[in-house]
Amino acid sequence: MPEFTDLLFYAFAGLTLLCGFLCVANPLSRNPVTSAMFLVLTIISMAGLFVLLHAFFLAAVQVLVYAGAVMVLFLFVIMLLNIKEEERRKMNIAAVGVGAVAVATLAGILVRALWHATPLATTATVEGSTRTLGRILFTRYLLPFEVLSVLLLVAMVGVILLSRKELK
Amino acid sequence: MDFLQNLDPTVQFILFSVVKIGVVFGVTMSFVAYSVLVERKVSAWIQDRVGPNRTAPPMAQFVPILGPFLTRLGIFQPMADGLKFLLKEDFTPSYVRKVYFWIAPAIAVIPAFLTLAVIPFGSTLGNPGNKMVIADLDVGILYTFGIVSLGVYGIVLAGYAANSKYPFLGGIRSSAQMISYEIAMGMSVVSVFLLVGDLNLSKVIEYQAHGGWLVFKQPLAFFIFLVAAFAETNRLPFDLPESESELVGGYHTEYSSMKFALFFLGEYANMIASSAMMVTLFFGGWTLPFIGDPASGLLGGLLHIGIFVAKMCAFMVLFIWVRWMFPRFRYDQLMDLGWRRFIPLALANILVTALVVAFVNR
Amino acid sequence: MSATATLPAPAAVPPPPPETVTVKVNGKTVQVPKTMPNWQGKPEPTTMLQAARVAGVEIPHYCYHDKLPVAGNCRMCLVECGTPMMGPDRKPVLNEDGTPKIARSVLPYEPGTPRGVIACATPISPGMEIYADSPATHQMREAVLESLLINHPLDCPICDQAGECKLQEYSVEHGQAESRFVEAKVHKPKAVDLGPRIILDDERCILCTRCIRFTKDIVNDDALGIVNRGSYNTISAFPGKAFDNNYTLNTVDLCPVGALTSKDFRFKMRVWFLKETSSVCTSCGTGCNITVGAREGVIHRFEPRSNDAVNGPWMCDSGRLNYKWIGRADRLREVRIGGRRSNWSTALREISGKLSTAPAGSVAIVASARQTNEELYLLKRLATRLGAITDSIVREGEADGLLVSADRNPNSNGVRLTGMAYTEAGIQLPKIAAGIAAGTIRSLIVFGEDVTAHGLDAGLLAKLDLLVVSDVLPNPTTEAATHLLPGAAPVEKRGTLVNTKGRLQKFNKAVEAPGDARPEVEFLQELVEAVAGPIGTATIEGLFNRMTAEIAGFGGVQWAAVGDTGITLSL
Amino acid sequence: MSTKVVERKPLTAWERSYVPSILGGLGVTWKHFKRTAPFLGNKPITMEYPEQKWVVPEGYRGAPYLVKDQDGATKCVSCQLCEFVCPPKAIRITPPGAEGQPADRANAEKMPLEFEINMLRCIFCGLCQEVCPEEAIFLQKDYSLTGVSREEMVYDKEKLLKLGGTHAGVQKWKHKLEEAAEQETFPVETAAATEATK
Repeated sequence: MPEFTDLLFYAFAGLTLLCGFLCVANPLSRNPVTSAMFLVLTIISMAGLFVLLHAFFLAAVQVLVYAGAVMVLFLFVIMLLNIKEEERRKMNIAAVGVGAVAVATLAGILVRALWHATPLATTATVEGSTRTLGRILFTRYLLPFEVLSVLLLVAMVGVILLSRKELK
Repeated sequence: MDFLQNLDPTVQFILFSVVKIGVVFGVTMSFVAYSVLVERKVSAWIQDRVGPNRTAPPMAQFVPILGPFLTRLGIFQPMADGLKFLLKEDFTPSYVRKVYFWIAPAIAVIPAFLTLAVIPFGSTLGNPGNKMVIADLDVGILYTFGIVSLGVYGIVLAGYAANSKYPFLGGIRSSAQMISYEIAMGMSVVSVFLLVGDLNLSKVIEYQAHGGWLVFKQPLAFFIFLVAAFAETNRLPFDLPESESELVGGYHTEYSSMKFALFFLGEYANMIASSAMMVTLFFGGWTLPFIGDPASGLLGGLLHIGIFVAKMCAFMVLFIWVRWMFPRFRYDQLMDLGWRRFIPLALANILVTALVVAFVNR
Repeated sequence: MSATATLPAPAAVPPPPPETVTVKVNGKTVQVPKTMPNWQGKPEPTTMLQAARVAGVEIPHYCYHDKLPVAGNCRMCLVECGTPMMGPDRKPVLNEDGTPKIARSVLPYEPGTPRGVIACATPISPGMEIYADSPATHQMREAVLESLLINHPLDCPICDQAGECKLQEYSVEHGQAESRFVEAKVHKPKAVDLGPRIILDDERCILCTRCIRFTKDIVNDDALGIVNRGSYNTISAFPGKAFDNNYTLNTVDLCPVGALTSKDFRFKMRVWFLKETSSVCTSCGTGCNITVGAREGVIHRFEPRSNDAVNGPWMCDSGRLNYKWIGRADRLREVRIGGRRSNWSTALREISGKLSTAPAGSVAIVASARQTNEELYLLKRLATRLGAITDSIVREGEADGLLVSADRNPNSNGVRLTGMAYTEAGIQLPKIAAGIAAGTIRSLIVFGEDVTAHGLDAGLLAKLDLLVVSDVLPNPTTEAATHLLPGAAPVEKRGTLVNTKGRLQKFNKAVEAPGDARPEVEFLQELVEAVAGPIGTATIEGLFNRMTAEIAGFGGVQWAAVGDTGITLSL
Repeated sequence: MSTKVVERKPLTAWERSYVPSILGGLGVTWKHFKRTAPFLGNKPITMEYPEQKWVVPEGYRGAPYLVKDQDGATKCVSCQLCEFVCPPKAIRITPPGAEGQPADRANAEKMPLEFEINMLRCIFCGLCQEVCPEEAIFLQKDYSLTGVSREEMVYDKEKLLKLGGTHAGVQKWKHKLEEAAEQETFPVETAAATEATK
């Protein structure tokens, strides 16, 4: 049913874009909790996109890690610090200019990269199987993986160090 | 049956899926209703009381012996409870954040039911193609965790929406508690999958059917999973988000009627899902030590489902029993237990299991 | 033995006697005047009871009363005492430390037993020691109380005196905890109809004879006496003599027990529920000081409040019972405009609007000598602003030589002082009537009087454009009013009055006015301020001080200087 | 003030593992479950309230009611001490007044015109019974008072007397009257009195 998956793709993609937009620039509400909830929706829609790509593992991990853990922590912090609704502030022309340039540059790079990219086989080798993914991670991408792990470890140690008063 | 066999496989698949979803949903709902009754009865007996023994439809008194007997057993109580939830005034305080106040109960209840989708609650029914699982996902367990982790939003948003301090505190507690125990829970399961070598829950059962129940191979993992399950379902001794005596009900303080019922439903559905997960992961799912092969006939299939349900019921009773046995943990004790006991234990367990898998099972 | 002794004597404070006597009361040395005023105010040798009072010790007593002749028959005030011992050489015997040796009074035939003396009738002597707290005194009191209670029925639950009964109080304070009396009590008549306002319960009587002495010596109506002998002693009205003078209810106050009770107050309310407010009787020009007993907005009784400058401790029955109209059902409680119910703001706005535009001389004001000085002062301001012709109504009766004054208005002097009436009240009324008849007077303001009974009949009133009437009870004038403003009874407001002798006295609010009714001062102030400009004060105290500063007759008295018993103005 | 420092017993590793307390808890709950659960052959051990009524012990402080004496006369003389002493101000008595109806009992002279107890306010403290000089009000055994309106829960004199029943005690007013009649010192004049002396 190719038509059906296409439909789903557009639906998820549209949802991702809409929720992403509402997350950063919601015209109706400037409540930080609302923004966070739209971010969660964005993440879940992206997980849907992953599912359409048959990357079930990625989809599940996306939801589990980002929606299930990171965003809950965000909410936790928002609620614990009792962050009030953000005040509307005046547009700073310089900031808008810099922002526009930055977005344009990023978009240019992306378009250029996609333009020159050669499309992979649609049914990728990462299809569903976690086993394959794990194997690739621990063979071909072992070094980046380990470097990342060490980075996370360092970050963790740093956080513990910062949060412990008596260690200062 | 014939016309069913002759249908297009896709249509047949969809048909069976819809039937399975319907049946699982219905069964779960009635399970929820009656587990409330069991909870009330068991708690009554533990506390030297009688429990619900009055409610009965008018016609029950005309049935000799059986009517009064069922009435005293409280069989009709869940009906009255359900009716009450439906008919009570649905009250929305004026100061709440309306949108979140309305969607929070739904968010609380949906993940609990979604989790049930990947649980293989039986082998097959009728023909070998009809696997007794709604969605036989390869990443079943990850899916489960992903969905369960979304369950916290219901509670957090409920606490936030109520816009008053006790629910708010409940919501905050809940978010911290859920994250903490999710980590321990996830890590405890990793060792299981190291042994099984697959994330598909059907494969886990397959492994246990031949290799013996995982509870014997991974008792520590089971123990951590069990305790984390209590924490994840907000059941005593970890019911800090709602703790009546401190937070006057916590996140659902401001809720009434059907919206309250949804939280209630969510909690029990979560219990059912957790029980099902434990049965699947550690107690061999629908298998018994001497029944391991997928059923060939209708009767065998039903028997397997029966076995699964029986095991699940045992866990439900455990959930209920524990509630009336323990006092509530203090919040720092809860955090201490999660972060400083279970996570290191689970990590050690993974390490040992990995070593064993690497060197012994090779 | 004249009644005038109890009446206010303007120069009642005699110069203090130079001579003093030193006595010891409960071991405390005090200087006591050698003579003190007796019940008639004449100097007499100071008694032990008075000396103890000077020392701040109250000796319990029943029959003794400041304003009654001493009888000395109840024996409650028995105390042990001692006098300096005299040696055979007629010199005081001294102790080793040089202090005079005291000989305690003992029974002559039994020197070991202390002998009590009645403090109310025994004069003091120099160096005397009074033991009001000694064991022997206590024992004597116990014995006296036991004796008094022998035939007392102990029916406090149905006795109106309970709660303010000296027998109860002293029994608790000085009596024995338990009765030793097992014999049958002597039963005497109960609920005897002694007079039109008095009920006598002979069983409760302790025969102190206060009532007899009061009736005979104060009221000069020798109506009561004791009949029968011994245990069968009973108070009774003499045959053929009715106990119906206008002061009988004072015997109820005097009676230390519940023997004499008021028919009016009988079984109406227990006294401990009554909220007591200091007030002044407004039934006549005497202005007897009273205590209003009210519970939850209902007046239950008036009682005299002691004020030697006005009424002593007494008041007349007619004044005492003149409270029932306050709770009447037909009290005016609604503001009415043209006979229809309205509200204060509308009525006051309309009145002030009409008065502000009234030409000078077209307004007449009839005030009442029952109004307070503050109300009259406000009316006077209004009258001055409007150039109004004012008057008040005279109300005369017969004086009885005791407390009832011929002037039945409580504030005739206030009317005169504020200038609401000229030297004589009532002489302007015919002019007002003529003015209305001639059409020159278009507006009339009437406060608390029924002018139809004083020459302004309904036909005349009908000619008016504006008839503002403020009153408490309905009458033909209130019926005719275009604007009817319900006022408050004296117990429902605060204010000051000046009695016939020039005593300026204040009274307090005991209950709330019913319905929409408001104290006149309040709405008058609003009205006067709307018509004649702001006064600059909102309280009754401020109003009073402003009035006394403006009107010379009040002598600049400040509110704070008018105590609970008032102050005498030199008229 | 002396302080006693209580040493906290250090827990062993076994105790800290929660296992003994878990087993203990299981033991306790199971013991009760076994004793109560009907399918283990038990009878209910609680009282089935609406059907089975509790036997009220002596001295129980239930609702206060007015009582009559053995001649069926109102004992209350409207002394209003209970009204005064009542901490929540639940009692309200209207005294008879001077022209009020005479008391049921000769010689007692008065009885309340109206006697109301607001059972919603009443705290069943028993001070009214304690203070009553006539033994006319008693806290009786009613503990389940119900009504559908506030007005209904204000019990008036008739209701209180009806609910209160009879309390046989010393009839002091009657006794006094008899004594007086015996003494023949003064004739007791009221009609009720002559009847009582017969």
